Amino acid sequence: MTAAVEAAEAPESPIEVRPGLIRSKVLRQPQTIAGLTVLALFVLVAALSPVLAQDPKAQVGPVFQAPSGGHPLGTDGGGADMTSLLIAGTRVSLMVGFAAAVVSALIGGSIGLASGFFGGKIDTILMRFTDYVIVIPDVPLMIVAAALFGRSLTNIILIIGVIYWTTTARLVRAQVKSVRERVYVKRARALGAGNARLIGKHVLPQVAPLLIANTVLLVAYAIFAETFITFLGLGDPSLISWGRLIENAFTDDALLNDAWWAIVPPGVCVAIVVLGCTMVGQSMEDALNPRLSVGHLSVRRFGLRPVPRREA
Amino acid sequence: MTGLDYVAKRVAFACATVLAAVTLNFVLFRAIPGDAVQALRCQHCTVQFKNALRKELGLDKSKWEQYKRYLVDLAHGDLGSSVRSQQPVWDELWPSIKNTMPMLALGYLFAIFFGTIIGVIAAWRRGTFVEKAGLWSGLGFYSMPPQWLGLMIVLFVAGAVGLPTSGIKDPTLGILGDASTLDILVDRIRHIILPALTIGLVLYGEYALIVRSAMLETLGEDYVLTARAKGLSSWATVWKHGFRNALLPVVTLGALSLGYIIGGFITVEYVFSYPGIGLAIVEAIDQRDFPLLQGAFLLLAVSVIVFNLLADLLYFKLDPRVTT
Amino acid sequence: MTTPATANGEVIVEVENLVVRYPISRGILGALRRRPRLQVHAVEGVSFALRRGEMLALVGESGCGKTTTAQTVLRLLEPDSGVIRFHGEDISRLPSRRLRALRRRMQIIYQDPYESLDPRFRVRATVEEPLVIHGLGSKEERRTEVLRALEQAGLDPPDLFLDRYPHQLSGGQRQRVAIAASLVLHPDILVADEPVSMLDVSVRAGVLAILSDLRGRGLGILMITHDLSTAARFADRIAVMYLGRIVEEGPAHDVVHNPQHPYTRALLSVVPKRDPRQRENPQILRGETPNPVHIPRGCRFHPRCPMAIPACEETDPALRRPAAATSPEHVAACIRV
Amino acid sequence: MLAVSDLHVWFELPGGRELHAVRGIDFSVAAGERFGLVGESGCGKTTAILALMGLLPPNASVAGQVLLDGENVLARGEESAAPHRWREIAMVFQGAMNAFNPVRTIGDQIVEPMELHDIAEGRAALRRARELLEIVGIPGDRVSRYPHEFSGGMRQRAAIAMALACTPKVLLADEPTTALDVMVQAQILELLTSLTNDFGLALVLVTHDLPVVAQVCERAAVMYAGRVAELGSVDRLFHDPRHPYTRLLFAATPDLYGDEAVASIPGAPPRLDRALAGCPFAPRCDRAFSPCPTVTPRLLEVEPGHIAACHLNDPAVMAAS
Repeated sequence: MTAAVEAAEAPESPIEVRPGLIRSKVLRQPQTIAGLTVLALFVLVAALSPVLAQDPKAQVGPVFQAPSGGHPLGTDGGGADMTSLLIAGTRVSLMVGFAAAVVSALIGGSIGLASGFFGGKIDTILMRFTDYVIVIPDVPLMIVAAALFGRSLTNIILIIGVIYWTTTARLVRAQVKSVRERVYVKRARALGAGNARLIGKHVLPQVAPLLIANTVLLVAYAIFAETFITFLGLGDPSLISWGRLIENAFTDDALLNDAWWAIVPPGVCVAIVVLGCTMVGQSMEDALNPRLSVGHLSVRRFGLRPVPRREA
Repeated sequence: MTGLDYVAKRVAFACATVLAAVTLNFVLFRAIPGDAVQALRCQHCTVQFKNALRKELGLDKSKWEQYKRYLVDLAHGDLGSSVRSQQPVWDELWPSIKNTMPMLALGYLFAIFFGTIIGVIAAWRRGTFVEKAGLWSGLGFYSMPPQWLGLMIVLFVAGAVGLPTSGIKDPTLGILGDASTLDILVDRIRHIILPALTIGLVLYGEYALIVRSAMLETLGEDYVLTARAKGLSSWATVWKHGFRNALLPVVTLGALSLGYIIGGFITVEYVFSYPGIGLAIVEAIDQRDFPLLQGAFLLLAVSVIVFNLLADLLYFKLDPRVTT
Repeated sequence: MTTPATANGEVIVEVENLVVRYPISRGILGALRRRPRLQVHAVEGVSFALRRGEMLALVGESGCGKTTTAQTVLRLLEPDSGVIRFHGEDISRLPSRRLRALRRRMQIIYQDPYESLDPRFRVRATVEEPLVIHGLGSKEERRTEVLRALEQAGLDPPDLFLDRYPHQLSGGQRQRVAIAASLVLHPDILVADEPVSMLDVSVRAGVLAILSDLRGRGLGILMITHDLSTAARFADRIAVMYLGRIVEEGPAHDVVHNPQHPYTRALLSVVPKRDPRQRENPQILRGETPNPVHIPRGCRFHPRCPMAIPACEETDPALRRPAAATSPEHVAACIRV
Repeated sequence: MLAVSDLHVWFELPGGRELHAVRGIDFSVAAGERFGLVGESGCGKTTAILALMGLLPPNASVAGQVLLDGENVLARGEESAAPHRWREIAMVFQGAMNAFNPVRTIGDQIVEPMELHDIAEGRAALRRARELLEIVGIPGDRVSRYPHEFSGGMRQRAAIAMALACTPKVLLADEPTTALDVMVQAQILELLTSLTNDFGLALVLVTHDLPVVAQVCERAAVMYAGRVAELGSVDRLFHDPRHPYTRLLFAATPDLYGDEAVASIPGAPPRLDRALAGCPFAPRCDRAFSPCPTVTPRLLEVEPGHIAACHLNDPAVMAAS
């Protein structure tokens, strides 16, 4: 997928990041604010989880007890408190999400930067490699890798991170290529500025917002991937994550017990966090995309007014 | 460069990728500590049996020899044998493939149909309630883990609509007398609907979002303004000048998201105990039957590569500008 | 507009027989079928000299090679052959690490003032950057230099602009900042690539006047433009390019009022004049400039030339002084004049 | 043929602000006439002609009259403007590069309005598309080519052919030659001129380029800050400008053979998102005097067919100060 991908991702009018852009265009959007609030809330819960939750593995009541005053979300197939399990799961799921996203962003960002900035042979080799990785189906590869290489948290983070960087690399490369061709970069280069200065002073600041937006989207993908891997019984057996809770509910036959309280909440948590990430990441990308600000077709029409009186 | 050049390039790339996938597959499964036989979960197997199995599978030879043998076997359409059942992998997988295909196709059709319609309408009716509804429904389904959505459907939908939630065939069918072909067909479809719906909904979310943003970008192009100036109605403009152009990124991104979709259907088949490739993979993981897993993964990888090639060629057909 | 005496200025840059070509990809199938490799003949044997205190305009339509020529002179592109002398030294083969010192003395301003400044840099940082890159001066000295350059570029008072961002400036002001950033290093030559074509008409003259004034400070200015009126009003000499060659060159006044080459004549005749009473019959050439991949043999202009004779298909004319020229420096590449 | 009177356009901006882009302009164009609308970027010229087509975005509102053959096409906004589009009033857009849909053939896009407005269909429409291409100087067999196979000049010609598809009475051309080389520009201008002569088309040429208008048009309006500063025959505008802006704009434009100094106009146009007091050009004007910053000048007819909005032409104001 080269020509087609490139055509789809190359912005016709380049993104230009200037001071105040993030504040005026991104942070003004209600979508971004809502997404950020949701994420902040979950991060807070994750940080405070040792304080907020009781021992999530302790059996505190009968198996699949319906929600009650003592256990507002009931108990799971092991008789553990669902609320505590969810809170503990928040920590692990977010950790996997953020850590894997950072790994991906680092790999993808470096490859995209090197490829776009140096161009020529380096670009050809790196992008050829990226194209190979892109067409290999990522989630099955993760599942296979997790099945083969074991089930520790670190392994899972690395597996997700090492496989999910391709879109980042392509995105960063496209933006770097367009920035590299801008006149101020050409001029600095013509003046004899070194690569470190060109990248650090001119290129990276133009790429950073896009990279951040992309990383936020990667968090969502990684949390998702974790639920897949764990659902197939390939998660770290000693840890509790949202994916693990869905798996437990399924294997413990919560369905047969009609224990909706054991199944619904972990999925809702995943969905909310993924939604939050998507809202933040997407609205950032949209705000940076100048092509979305124009629309030549609308259901609304322009208005009519009476002619104002001539100013005397 | 001519159009033919483009096709040649894409086909060459697809072939190279298949080889890369084959190699990756080989390397991945040889990189594990121990080997496939050791990993097999089998309590009754003796050491002698395992050694014999090793010899049979060629695991006693050097890695390079193994790789060559692997390539030669593949060239003959031989994906190896399952360590558990001793049956050729292809024979093990073929029935699953036949089960997966119609289910996936149904889900895909559902997603493409509704995703495209809702995406187009959401972009066209920018700023209205319709857009918000389309956007949020898309975002919602897009954010749900497929296996969880499957569980939700089992829990809240299946009972209400009276559709089976597990397997592919009613075990009682044909017991109380011969079932007609129609009965079998209806039974099959009843089993397919819910897993297909799950996949369809997840994909619907993705497609609706992609189509919407591609349409939004297209509607900002100058030729859309020209079309309106020419007197085209709003609907004609969307259809004649927006849709086909917006399809371009959809084709690409749709093919790119295949990997994710495959991840989704593996878990969904597991939830519905639907005997397709996904379930075969889950069982292979469970039994540590690596040759089977290897074969299934290769099969998925090659089909994704083929779909990407098709997407590339479709893109070429849709966009006259593509020549490189 | 006073034209400084140019004939006796010291030559800063001298270009001889410059050739620049780009290869075109022939694709997998083309390579398999052993199709010949094709090239874009962007610049095909260009020679000119630029003197201190003079503005030379390279004029021509898009694709004629004027921008490639200028960028190659600055060694931003690699010449395929030819000699570029800077103060008498051949720099056409100079290794890139020795170019660095040279680059200080040759500066370029680009067409698009909206793209030529880093949107995240304040004016001060943009203008100071060349000094920082070359490690010149203390902080205090750099500040003085920046203020001086801004003032030279007509941003008055300079303090007012120091802390502004590009998006807070008008197009004309941005272009002036770009000029200031090229002046801080005290260059010998300045290449101006369509410096005003993106600006509003009412501010163009101001920017051009700044460039014009810089000649008085001893700079040699190479202006690339498609606008003959601008060249006529501001440049000392004009060189008209067609398909990678200079077809006519001479003092601006002579080229405009006494054009010799049929291409120059046609070009001049189609330039719209301000006065509606001067609606002369434009001599419109049919078709478009041929593709620089397949250059016509003989005189490259003959397929479109209204004066072409059979001999034009055979001879590739060299620049020489036409009989009707009044200035010894006025040359044209046409066998019919 | 086309008469615009007291046309206003406002845009709603985010944050509740409002931009009054076109502030009451009047002009009329007769059949076969070439009329120029000149001004610098942001003066409202493009907005004004988009309003004539009823093609403004939804955050715009308009006031005033646009009479096309005596019928007010803006009476009911876009609804009443839409039926006239391309049948009676067609447009050539700025940057023809993007005026064509890249994935459909040129011919297809020229045929489209014909079929839509029942001018011709099927084969007949395609034949007509060929003829139109020939008229604008493109070999007819290129109908089945895609836009990216055309050069910039050819695309602009094809855009003109497309505009002629339904034999409109009025052709609006927005900066039709801005991105083109001089020789191609001359070809296009020649084509536009011959179209008005041969078909009696009324042409409105919108451009920032005074010499182009001087060479092509018979009459022109010079716009500044959303208003008409001066309107008259191009000959009078050049030889006897009655608004300082017109005079200074000519003086800022270099001419091939002119030998007077070329000088830019100091300052910048006013922002249009606020009310303007007095003459909008006063801060940049070299002849401004006491009433200019506060009193809005009237549009006065200084001689038949020549009007200007400057206090210098107003005997009442001159007498008072």
